[in-house]
Amino acid sequence: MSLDLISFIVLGIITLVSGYLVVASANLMHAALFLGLSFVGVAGIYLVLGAEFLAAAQILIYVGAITTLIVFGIMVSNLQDLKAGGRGVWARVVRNLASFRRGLVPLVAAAGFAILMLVIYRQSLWPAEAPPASGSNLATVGRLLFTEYVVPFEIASVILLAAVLGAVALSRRDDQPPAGSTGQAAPAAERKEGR
Amino acid sequence: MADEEKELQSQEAPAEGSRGEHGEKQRPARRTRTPKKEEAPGPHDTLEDLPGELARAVERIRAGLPGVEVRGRRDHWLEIRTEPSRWVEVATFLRDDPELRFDYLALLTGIDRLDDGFEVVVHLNALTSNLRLILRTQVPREEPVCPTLTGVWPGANWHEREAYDLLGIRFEGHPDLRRILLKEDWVGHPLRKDYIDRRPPRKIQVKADWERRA
Amino acid sequence: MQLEQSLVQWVGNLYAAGLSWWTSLGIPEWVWVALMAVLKGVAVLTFLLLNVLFLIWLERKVAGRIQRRPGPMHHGPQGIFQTLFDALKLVIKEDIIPSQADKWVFITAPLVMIAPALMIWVVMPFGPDLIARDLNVGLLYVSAVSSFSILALIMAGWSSNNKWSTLGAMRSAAQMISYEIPLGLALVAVGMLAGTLSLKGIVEAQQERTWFLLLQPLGFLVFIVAATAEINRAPFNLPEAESELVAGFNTEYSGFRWGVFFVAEYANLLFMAGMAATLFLGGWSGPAFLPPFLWWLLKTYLFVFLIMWVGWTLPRIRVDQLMELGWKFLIPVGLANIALTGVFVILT
Amino acid sequence: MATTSPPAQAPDVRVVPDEQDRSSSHLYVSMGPQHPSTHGVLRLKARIDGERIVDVDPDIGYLHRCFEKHSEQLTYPQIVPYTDRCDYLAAINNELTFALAVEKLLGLEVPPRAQYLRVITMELQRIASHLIAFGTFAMDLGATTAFLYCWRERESIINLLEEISGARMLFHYVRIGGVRNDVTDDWLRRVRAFVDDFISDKLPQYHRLITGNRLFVRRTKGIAVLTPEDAIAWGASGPVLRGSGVARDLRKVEPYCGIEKYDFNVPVGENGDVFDRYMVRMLEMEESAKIIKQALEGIEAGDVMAPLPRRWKVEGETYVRTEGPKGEVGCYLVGDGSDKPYRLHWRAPSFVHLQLIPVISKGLLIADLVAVIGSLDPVFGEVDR
Repeated sequence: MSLDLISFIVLGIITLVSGYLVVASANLMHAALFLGLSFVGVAGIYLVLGAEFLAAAQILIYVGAITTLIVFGIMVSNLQDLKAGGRGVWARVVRNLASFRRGLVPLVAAAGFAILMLVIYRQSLWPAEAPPASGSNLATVGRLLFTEYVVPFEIASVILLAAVLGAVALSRRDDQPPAGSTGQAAPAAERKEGR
Repeated sequence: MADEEKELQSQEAPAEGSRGEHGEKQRPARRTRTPKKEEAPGPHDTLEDLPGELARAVERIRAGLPGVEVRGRRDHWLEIRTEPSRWVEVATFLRDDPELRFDYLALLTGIDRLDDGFEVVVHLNALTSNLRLILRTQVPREEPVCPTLTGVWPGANWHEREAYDLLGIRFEGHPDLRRILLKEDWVGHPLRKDYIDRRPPRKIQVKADWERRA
Repeated sequence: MQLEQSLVQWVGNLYAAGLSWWTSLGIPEWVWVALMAVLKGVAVLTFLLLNVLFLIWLERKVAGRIQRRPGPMHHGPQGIFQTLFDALKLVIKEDIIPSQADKWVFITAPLVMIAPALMIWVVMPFGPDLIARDLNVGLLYVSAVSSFSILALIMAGWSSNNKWSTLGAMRSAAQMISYEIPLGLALVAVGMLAGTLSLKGIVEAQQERTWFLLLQPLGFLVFIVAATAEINRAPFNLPEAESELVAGFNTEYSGFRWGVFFVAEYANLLFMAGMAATLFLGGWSGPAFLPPFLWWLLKTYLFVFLIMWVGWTLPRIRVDQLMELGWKFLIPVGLANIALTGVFVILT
Repeated sequence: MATTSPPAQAPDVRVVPDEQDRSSSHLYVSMGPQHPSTHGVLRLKARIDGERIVDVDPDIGYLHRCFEKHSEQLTYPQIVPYTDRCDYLAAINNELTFALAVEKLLGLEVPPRAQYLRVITMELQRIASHLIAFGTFAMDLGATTAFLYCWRERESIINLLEEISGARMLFHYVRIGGVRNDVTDDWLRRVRAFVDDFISDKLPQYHRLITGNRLFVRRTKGIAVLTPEDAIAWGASGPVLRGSGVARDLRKVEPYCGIEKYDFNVPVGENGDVFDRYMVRMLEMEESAKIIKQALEGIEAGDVMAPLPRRWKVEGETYVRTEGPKGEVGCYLVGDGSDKPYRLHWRAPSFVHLQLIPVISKGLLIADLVAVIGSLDPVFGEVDR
């Protein structure tokens, strides 16, 4: 039992549980936040494995950018049943388990994914033990990115650029948008019934 | 407008039912020496020898608006008295006539003249020539309806809302005739001389708009 | 210098001695390591919170002087204990969670805000040996951890179920995403010049050459503007623009939870000032008549004062102008700076 | 001066519904009545798209104190302090308007020294009011420091006025028939010193701090443009009207208190935007200081109160207006021969100006809306009365 192992187990549990909750949460906002937590857990595992660069990049990109964008997107879209979930974590878990749509599906998905991973792991061609990272892996990554993998890197950049432009084009609204398409959020929309 | 009428009726005859304490009884006001019409302008009597500018304006108005009373006062305000039916016509003429151009509405308000009904008073200004004019009309107490001037001077909007709120003069054709100073469910019009607030002091209830509507 | 080094040495000896004693007890080594990590964290935390207490007082004094008033004067000489009592008041205030709020997100948001604000100090070099952990991806770590606070602000704003909070959260998300990029660009240029991303390495590189402020004037400009925006200081304090959005994302927060946001804000201010000192003014390095740590503190407070000064003088920028400044000025300048730095690095 | 007629049909003033319209992509916010920058208890019901304003509907009345109804129960001298509470930031100007109205109906002649004192206090009050307008405006834009600088000068004015009236805000100094107290030569000297210092030192400070600031200029230039045609049609007055380029100052048009003898300019704006309204106020402070200087030179010895009638018999009606700091302060007074007014109507410039918010703020951002409110400088004492 070493610190690394304990850290790994704790982080793994965090990652898995929050990963399950991403799918199980009835509240989209919570799902997105759990997704962020799951990313943090993964970053922590990277850190434990000594891949500091990967961990920092993971947080920077997945937590700092992607989760934020998802949350932002949820916030600015007009989702009526954002808060369809009930109160209490356990109430929700029980309800999720009881409900086929919300309980079983994520379980089945998780189980399927686990089986898939297991199969891949068992039949993998690469060594299961990665060689220890040596020196500044930042320099290695940078060198590889600009020599060996420069073409995929550039292609990825172009695709991302296209995606950004596409997102801008799609989110552009006409003066009279169709009802409830891409409107403002108003979390206070729920207030009317609430009070 | 149906609600308005109900509201007015409830003022005339106090409702005995649930809202009895909100209703109002007609009662002569404590001090009601109504200024008579002829003495209303007070010390500022009609000026016979008007300064040239005013005399020209009076002539112009007499020519353009046959049948309206127009006179010049000693304090250099012109004064027009007209019927509610000609209200908008007179106002439009005053604004559009190229020599008069009363383009600035300084004030619109109402006065409760008790038996003579409500008087609507408008103070106008011509910014180019600095002519000043008071435009008045009288509407009956039983049915205080007056055409709106918002189409002539948009600035009349809130003045008319205030007159409606506090005196209960309804301005027909007003785009947005709601109470402005008092809250929406207030009963009665406090600036009327016969207004008595008979509600006992009560706790202030804060309610959201939609709750009040429901 | 001597004193500090011997102090560090002494602590190191103590650590080694403690470890051997600990293992002799038969308890696994990792418990000791974890315990020591916690101790380290507590030390940094104490230092940080003391500084934050002082900073809040300083802010009020600076604002007061700029506005020709004395600022807090009761509670101790020059009102120095004012913040302490303020903090006390915040703690004993009623803790309000709006009934329509998303309770758990509402509670978690201050934690998500304060945790990175403290975590980020891990890589800050206070002196040649005074650094919690010298990561070789220090700069990357900084920009990664600081991006957490966006999430915290959005969580706070959204979960409050208040329109002003939501507007504040949306503003902050847009603002911080926009300003993270120029901030990153400025950091990249510094990293290129130093040849390392480790903050300690950067300071050492400056000792070899000269302060990067002189080599990187453009980068410094971009950094200081973007950093001011990143920590929501005036004139970029749009997420909590009190005259527009009441209090922005923290409208519904009160008492201790609000205090946590407040502390995090000042911790971030101190950190950004410390970063500016480390990256552009040579960090702890300086003539030997002062210990390195004090040099760091001095330079940091110089930048703290600068940011406060600017904040209390300028009107607030408007949200669209903010975006324009970020995207149309800072990012192109940052990119140009990187290109220039590249040329410079190749030439020298 | 522009004299184009506005369209003949009723203007499009749409009511913003209170309820959230689920099918719409707009957000409804209620700004105020308790909001840091609504200058009192203004509530704006706004429909916004992102941060852009689609519609806004001002909702007032949270400070209604039945001033007009109340006045009908009070004798004329008793009403004077209540007029203070209309525009409480410019109490002197209100008292003056009411006093002038009653004096006109009574036919009272005010002694010349009182006239001078009225001009001095009135213009001091105008400076004080503009200082607050400027300070709060700057604070709404996030420049908190200017606010406290303004407070410093306002404090000097208040101290001066406190000395002669005993009050610090609602002065009750101008009375029917004159002013309350005579002043000493020393007081006049100190007014002089304040004005000199204000012109030479303090006002340039403000300009250096705010007017030349690029952030400030970018936030105010070209925002919420009020055309001269609209300004006239909506009954704007004071700095709002002059900011739109219409040079109408009641001190020039309908002089009172002998103000026609003074030499001063009427600053006007060019574009009618927020910046111009701000600039007009700043320049007006200078002109006010000029007027005060001339009054201090011309002031003569004598009584400060006209003999008042033993029995008040106010008859007839009059509409008297003065140029307040906010605009045309009008008092419409109907007397029935007794010692209490039959009807008193207060024409409050802020009340009229608030109508403009929906007109000029469509399509702006929330941050601009704050600037618009600041540039109109409403005071809720007189809006709600």
